[in-house]
Amino acid sequence: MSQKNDRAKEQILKMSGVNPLKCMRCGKCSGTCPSYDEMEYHPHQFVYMVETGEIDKLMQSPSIYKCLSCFACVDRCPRGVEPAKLVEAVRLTVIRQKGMNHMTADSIPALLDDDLPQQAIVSAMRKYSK
Amino acid sequence: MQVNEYKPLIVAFCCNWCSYAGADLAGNNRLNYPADVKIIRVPCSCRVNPMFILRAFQRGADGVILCGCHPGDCHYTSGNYYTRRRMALLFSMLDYLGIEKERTRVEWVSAAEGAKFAATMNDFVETVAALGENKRLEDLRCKK
Amino acid sequence: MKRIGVFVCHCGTNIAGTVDVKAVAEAMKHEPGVVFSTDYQYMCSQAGQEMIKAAVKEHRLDGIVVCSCSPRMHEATFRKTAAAAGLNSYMVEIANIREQCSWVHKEMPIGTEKAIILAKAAVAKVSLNAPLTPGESPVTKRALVIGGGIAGIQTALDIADAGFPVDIVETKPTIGGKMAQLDKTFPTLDCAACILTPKMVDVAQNEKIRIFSYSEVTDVKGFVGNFDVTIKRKARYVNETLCTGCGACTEKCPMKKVPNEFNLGMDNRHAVYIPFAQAVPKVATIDPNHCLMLKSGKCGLCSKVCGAGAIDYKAKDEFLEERYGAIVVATGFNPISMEKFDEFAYAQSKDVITSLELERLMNAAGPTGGTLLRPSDHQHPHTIVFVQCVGSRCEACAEKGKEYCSKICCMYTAKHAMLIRDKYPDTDVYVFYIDVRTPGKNFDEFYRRAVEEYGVHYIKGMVGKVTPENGVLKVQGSDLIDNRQLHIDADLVVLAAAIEPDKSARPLATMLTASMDTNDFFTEAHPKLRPVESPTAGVFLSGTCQGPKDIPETVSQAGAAASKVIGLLCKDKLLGNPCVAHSDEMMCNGCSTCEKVCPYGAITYEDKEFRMPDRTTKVRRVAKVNEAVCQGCGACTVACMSGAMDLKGFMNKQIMAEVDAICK
Amino acid sequence: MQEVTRDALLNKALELLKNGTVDRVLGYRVGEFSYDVTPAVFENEDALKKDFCWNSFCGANFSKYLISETAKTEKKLLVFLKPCDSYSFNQLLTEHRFDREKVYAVGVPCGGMLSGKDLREKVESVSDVSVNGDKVTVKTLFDGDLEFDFETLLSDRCKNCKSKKHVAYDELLGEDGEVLDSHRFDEVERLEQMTPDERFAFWQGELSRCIRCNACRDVCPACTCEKCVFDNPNSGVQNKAAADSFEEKMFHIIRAFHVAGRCTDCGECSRVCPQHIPLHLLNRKFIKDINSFYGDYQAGAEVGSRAPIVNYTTDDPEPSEAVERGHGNA
Amino acid sequence: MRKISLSKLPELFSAIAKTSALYLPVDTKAGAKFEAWAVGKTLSNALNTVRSAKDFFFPQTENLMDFKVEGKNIELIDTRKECEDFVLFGVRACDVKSFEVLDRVFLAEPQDTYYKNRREHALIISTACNKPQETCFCGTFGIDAAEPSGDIVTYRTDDELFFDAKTEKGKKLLDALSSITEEADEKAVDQQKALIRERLQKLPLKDLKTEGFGSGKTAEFFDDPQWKELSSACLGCGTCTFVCPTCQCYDIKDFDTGHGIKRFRCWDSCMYSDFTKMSAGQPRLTQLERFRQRFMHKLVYYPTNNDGLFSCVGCGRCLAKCPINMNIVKVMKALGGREDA
Repeated sequence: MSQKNDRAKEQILKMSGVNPLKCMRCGKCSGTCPSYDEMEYHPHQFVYMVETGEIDKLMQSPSIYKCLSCFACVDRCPRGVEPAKLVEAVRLTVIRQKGMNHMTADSIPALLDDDLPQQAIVSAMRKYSK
Repeated sequence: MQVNEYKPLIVAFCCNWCSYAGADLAGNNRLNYPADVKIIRVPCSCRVNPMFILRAFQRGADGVILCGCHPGDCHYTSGNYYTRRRMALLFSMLDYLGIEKERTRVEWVSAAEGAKFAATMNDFVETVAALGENKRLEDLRCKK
Repeated sequence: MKRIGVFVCHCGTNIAGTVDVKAVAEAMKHEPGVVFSTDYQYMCSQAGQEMIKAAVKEHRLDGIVVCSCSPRMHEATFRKTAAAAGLNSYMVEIANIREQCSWVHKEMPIGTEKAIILAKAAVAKVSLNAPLTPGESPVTKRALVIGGGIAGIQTALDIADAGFPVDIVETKPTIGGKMAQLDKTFPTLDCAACILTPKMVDVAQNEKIRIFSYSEVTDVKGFVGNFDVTIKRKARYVNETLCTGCGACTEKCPMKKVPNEFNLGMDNRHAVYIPFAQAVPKVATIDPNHCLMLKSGKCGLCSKVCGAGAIDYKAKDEFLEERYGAIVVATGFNPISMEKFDEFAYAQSKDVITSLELERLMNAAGPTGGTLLRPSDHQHPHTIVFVQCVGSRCEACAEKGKEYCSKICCMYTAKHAMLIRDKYPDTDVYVFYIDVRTPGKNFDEFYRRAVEEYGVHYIKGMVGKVTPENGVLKVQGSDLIDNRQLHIDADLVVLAAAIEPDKSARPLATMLTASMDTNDFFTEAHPKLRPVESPTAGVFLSGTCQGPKDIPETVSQAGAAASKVIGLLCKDKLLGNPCVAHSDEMMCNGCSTCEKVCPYGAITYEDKEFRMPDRTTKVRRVAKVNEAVCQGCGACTVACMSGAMDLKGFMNKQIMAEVDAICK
Repeated sequence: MQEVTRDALLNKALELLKNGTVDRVLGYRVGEFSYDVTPAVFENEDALKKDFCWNSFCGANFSKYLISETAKTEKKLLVFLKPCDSYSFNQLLTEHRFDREKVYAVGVPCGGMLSGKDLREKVESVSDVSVNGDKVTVKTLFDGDLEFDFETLLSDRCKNCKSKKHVAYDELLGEDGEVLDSHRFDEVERLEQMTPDERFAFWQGELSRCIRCNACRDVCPACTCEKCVFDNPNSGVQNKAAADSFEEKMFHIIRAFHVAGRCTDCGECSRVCPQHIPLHLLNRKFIKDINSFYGDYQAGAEVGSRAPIVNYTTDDPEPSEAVERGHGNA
Repeated sequence: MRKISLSKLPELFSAIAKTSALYLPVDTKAGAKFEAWAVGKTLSNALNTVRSAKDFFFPQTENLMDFKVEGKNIELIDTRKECEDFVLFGVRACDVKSFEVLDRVFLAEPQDTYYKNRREHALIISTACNKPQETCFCGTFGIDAAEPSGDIVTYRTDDELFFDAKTEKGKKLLDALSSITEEADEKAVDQQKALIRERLQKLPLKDLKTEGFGSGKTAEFFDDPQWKELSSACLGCGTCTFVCPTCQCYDIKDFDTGHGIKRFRCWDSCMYSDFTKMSAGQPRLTQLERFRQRFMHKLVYYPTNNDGLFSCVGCGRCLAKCPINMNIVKVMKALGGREDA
């Protein structure tokens, strides 16, 4: 039995504006995902698990930080489901709920790579912290 | 039967192909609904002119209901779509004039939905009965 | 004032059990206009009908009200009775006191009261009834079939078989359509040409059938029984009657590099060409876009070699006008363009092909002579990936794909996979599917054979990306059941492209005033009751112009459409429904509002000269209803502001009289 | 204040007459007082010079006259169109009600019109009115001269002007304006916010004043029926006078319904009503509903457009839903 | 002659209303209108009501009789009732004159008993016009706004209302009101009359004359070419006829109530295309003919049949209300009757 979290589900649906019921389970999102192998839960699973209310599992999964937000899944989904927006919403929920940043400003210099464009650093900050 | 029990008068316009047949099916299945409902057969719900509806109220009807094929199932392909627009606008106008919106209704009843027909009529009669007599669109001259 | 007779039926106890029929008959005697009223056990019985006839004679009745069961049951019966008694059959109204009264109410007083009211409404209506006569129109006993694919061919053959002349209009130089391009057909795996080409020959040889190939319909006027159709015969620069189809011209033509559309551009043809060996009519056509003589006036080789003297560079488009009683639309389908699906690299790699292209690659008459070779390097592919539902069931990208299921792809992909594995057992075949849909006789068995006997790898999932890299197609897709992402190096990727109606359908629908859905498929008059008829009378639908279909379905619909056409052409005259709209010219504004809501295109306008009351004349635009086309829905009557438009049999006055009677 | 002067219009008319572009001119004729101008057809130069008038009281919508005037003769008619007239002009063309070939339309910018009727209710014994810029000077017989801001005297319909842009003309005098954000539905919304009882009381009060003079219908450029159902003894709804309050409602509901999707919101109905019934609020309700149910639609904005009431989509709102939306509840 | 302070008007009205129904002009959002007096209602200052006072004798719709229909039986029911006495307060000179015009139609043999019934039970209290409007031209028809007719004539000064009873009926009412009115002399009234006459001289239409029109002049005007131009803008609505105090045409119709027939009459308008429509159609086929009919009736036909009396009283309502501003003044000026004619 999966742990259902209907309130969190509702919030995620609201935040993302995604209707997972539109999904016809073709798997094209996962077929197209460049981070597939990095992820514990794959884009199509995000859609399915949000629909069934298994939000907690998703929130605890590192998968939410593995998504590159490349939006390939959004672009290619034949039903307009937009899985990346769900990933984003779960990620935001985690950040909001726990007040827990995936990374802090202090930890950044250590992670820096000279080749990393400035833009990417800023967008990562935006994505991974409050 | 109580002597003074208020009985609303309901005029139901039914399209020949779906709703009139649905009413017939309700009869075939002996599904009861109040005798207050009197059905007028029209070829299609789009035959119903707003003037007929006002006329019914003028002559003493307490509620008017239009029944047609489900959208997409019209025998004439598009008639009920026109009905839907016309009645949406007409009913909104009647409501704007302060006439109780519960007195008018459009319901899609297919030829297979005898039960829906009976249930719709039971519900509509009950709703209109709760409102009482039509005062706002009555013509005093037509009162007995 | 009318002389109305009222006949109240007991229907055994069906009515009499809950309605005091004697009281109803008695009450009706006092209604204005009623001169006779009675009741009887079974009005619909022979005796009951005799009773009505006798009463009509004895009381000189000119209107009849039967209080009985639903008019949907016995209205026709009593109309015949009235006609037999010398009355117009439309002088009958039915008060439905069974289904809508005695059967739904329990108490006698209530049932009786309502029955009286319903009877009064019927009397009120019949008082205003006017005799109606169905309009008659002659039927031209000739049919037009638009489209010469398998649907059109089958329809034409079936109609001709019944003895009626048929014309086929086909835009291509030959009939045959998509089926002629197919290699084998599912689920029997018989060769398409083997079953199609004999039919094409039948068509060519049938005296009742004329083929207007390389032609199109440019105008349609008229209505059921009498359509006046203009057909444009495009100049083919070869005299059809003289050409023997010997092919000498094509051999000598110096323009050899014209992409061959029959093989989907995978090889070339000449500027003068015969699409394929079994083409019907088997005559050459000069492609004006590539012919040197037509473009620059220099060449003329084909003319020199033609022994029959059939080449005519001066030919012009010709227009024919023909009259038909019925029109069958069989305009068919095309696969949608794959250009916009970047993820599958269709535009980047020659080795990403559509299923229809695969058909040609596997066909003995195709560009590779039937050996499966990659288009890029003509090598045998060893790993082949099929992608299902490309552009089908695609709601999000309306500009690329289609929301509907294209229906045929699951089966032809199974066929392809099976044929490849059969012929080239060393090939790995993967099929990415979302669902496998196989409803049809022997269909699922067929699909299972592909998996079980031929070892085709069916993967539940979708391909996300195809990347051409060093002569290999890197296919990345998901396997939802194994929950992993697959990476396959394929030699050939085959896309099951969605199908869409032919582009010629939309303008044709406008000409025919036949309705279409948002996907440009023709709408049937009723999905269950009239599935092969368009709502426009006299226009019938055959094949995929109405929706995705496989060959068995197409052929059966073609036969059904033909039988409907035959049923129509058998008649010498069409009797219309007399309950049609009628416009009072004196009140008509000519505003074109009614025309907009008419689903049948039954309303036209004409400028008419009127003598005004002040003795001047005035030309006014007024609506005219074509009674043969009008189906009597009444949409126009409400759209008409002035009330000029009314519906016979359901006139404004009649319905209002019913309302009044009920609300008394 | 009108941006274009009488002389500009007169000269244009004279020029077009002279060069043969037109044979007749539909314009306003001077009246007894400054405010009682009358639409008139001028057949020649002298008549024009003598009686042609253009001032801030020239509000009547000319479009409807084109039906009868173009039917009379083959001669070409010059018509001056204010922006609001041009919408009616197009709507009539959409309905094939007159021959465009017989009309030469000159667009005239409009700075809003005054209404003689309204003015006379504000001021007693008016002897003369003159407009200077944004001021209006009203001379009276017994109370001396009074001065008003033009805005305050602006007729009701011009206060909610929907467009200063012409949608039809052969030639334009002066500058064209823009489609405006008119707030024209504010009053409708106010009524929608009322309770049904209040709404009923409001309309009962308004409509009970109706004397069935038919001025609203006869002036309406959408009411162009060869024979109106209310004049037709065979229609079953004919009546000459409202003998019961029902008939007032019947007439006005059906009239509004018949012009729904065709009414350009020119405001003539309310302008001419001798009983001050705000009839435009009925028409605007339909316009507002059509906009909100089926997407924005402006009758007359273009020739040949298909009104939403003779159109449909497969996912239109159901009537019950629509009534709720009509309240602004959705 | 009696008078009362304006501040005591409510008392006066309440005293009158005690004995009979009282109607007087009150202000509404749609202009002045005759309404039944009730506590709290105040007299309008407007010169004239939007609708004329003819409604009281010739209402817009009126039930004449009923037929009760049961099956094939028809029973005739006389719906007439004796009218109650009522007082019509504040009627202007023009409207009072209009009653004379109507009387000549409805009280001529055979008398219209419906009209007569109401007329006999009415008491008219008229009011002189302190502040006539630019649209007034009652003088053209010999009406003196300073000296109206009526059972009682009233004059209003800044703070008082003066009463002058002209008939027995009026005297009786005035006597009954003696406890709240006081005796007055003629002086203030004479001053008021002089003021009114002075103001009448300032009216722009004061010189409009009826010369040329009147009894027997049909031939002079019937085929005048100007009718075409005058009528060309006419919309054919009935506004002028419905606000007119002297228009007296009506139609009689039957209304089917579902259980019987109500026979009623209602105002009709010669401007309507279905006016006096018969089986062969409407005798006046064009708007020109209908337009001409209205003005010829006012200025020629009626005087011909009524000793030269014109059936226009110059109230100016049609000038105010016509949607396209065409009216009897413009017609008279165009056809003759100018100052210089």
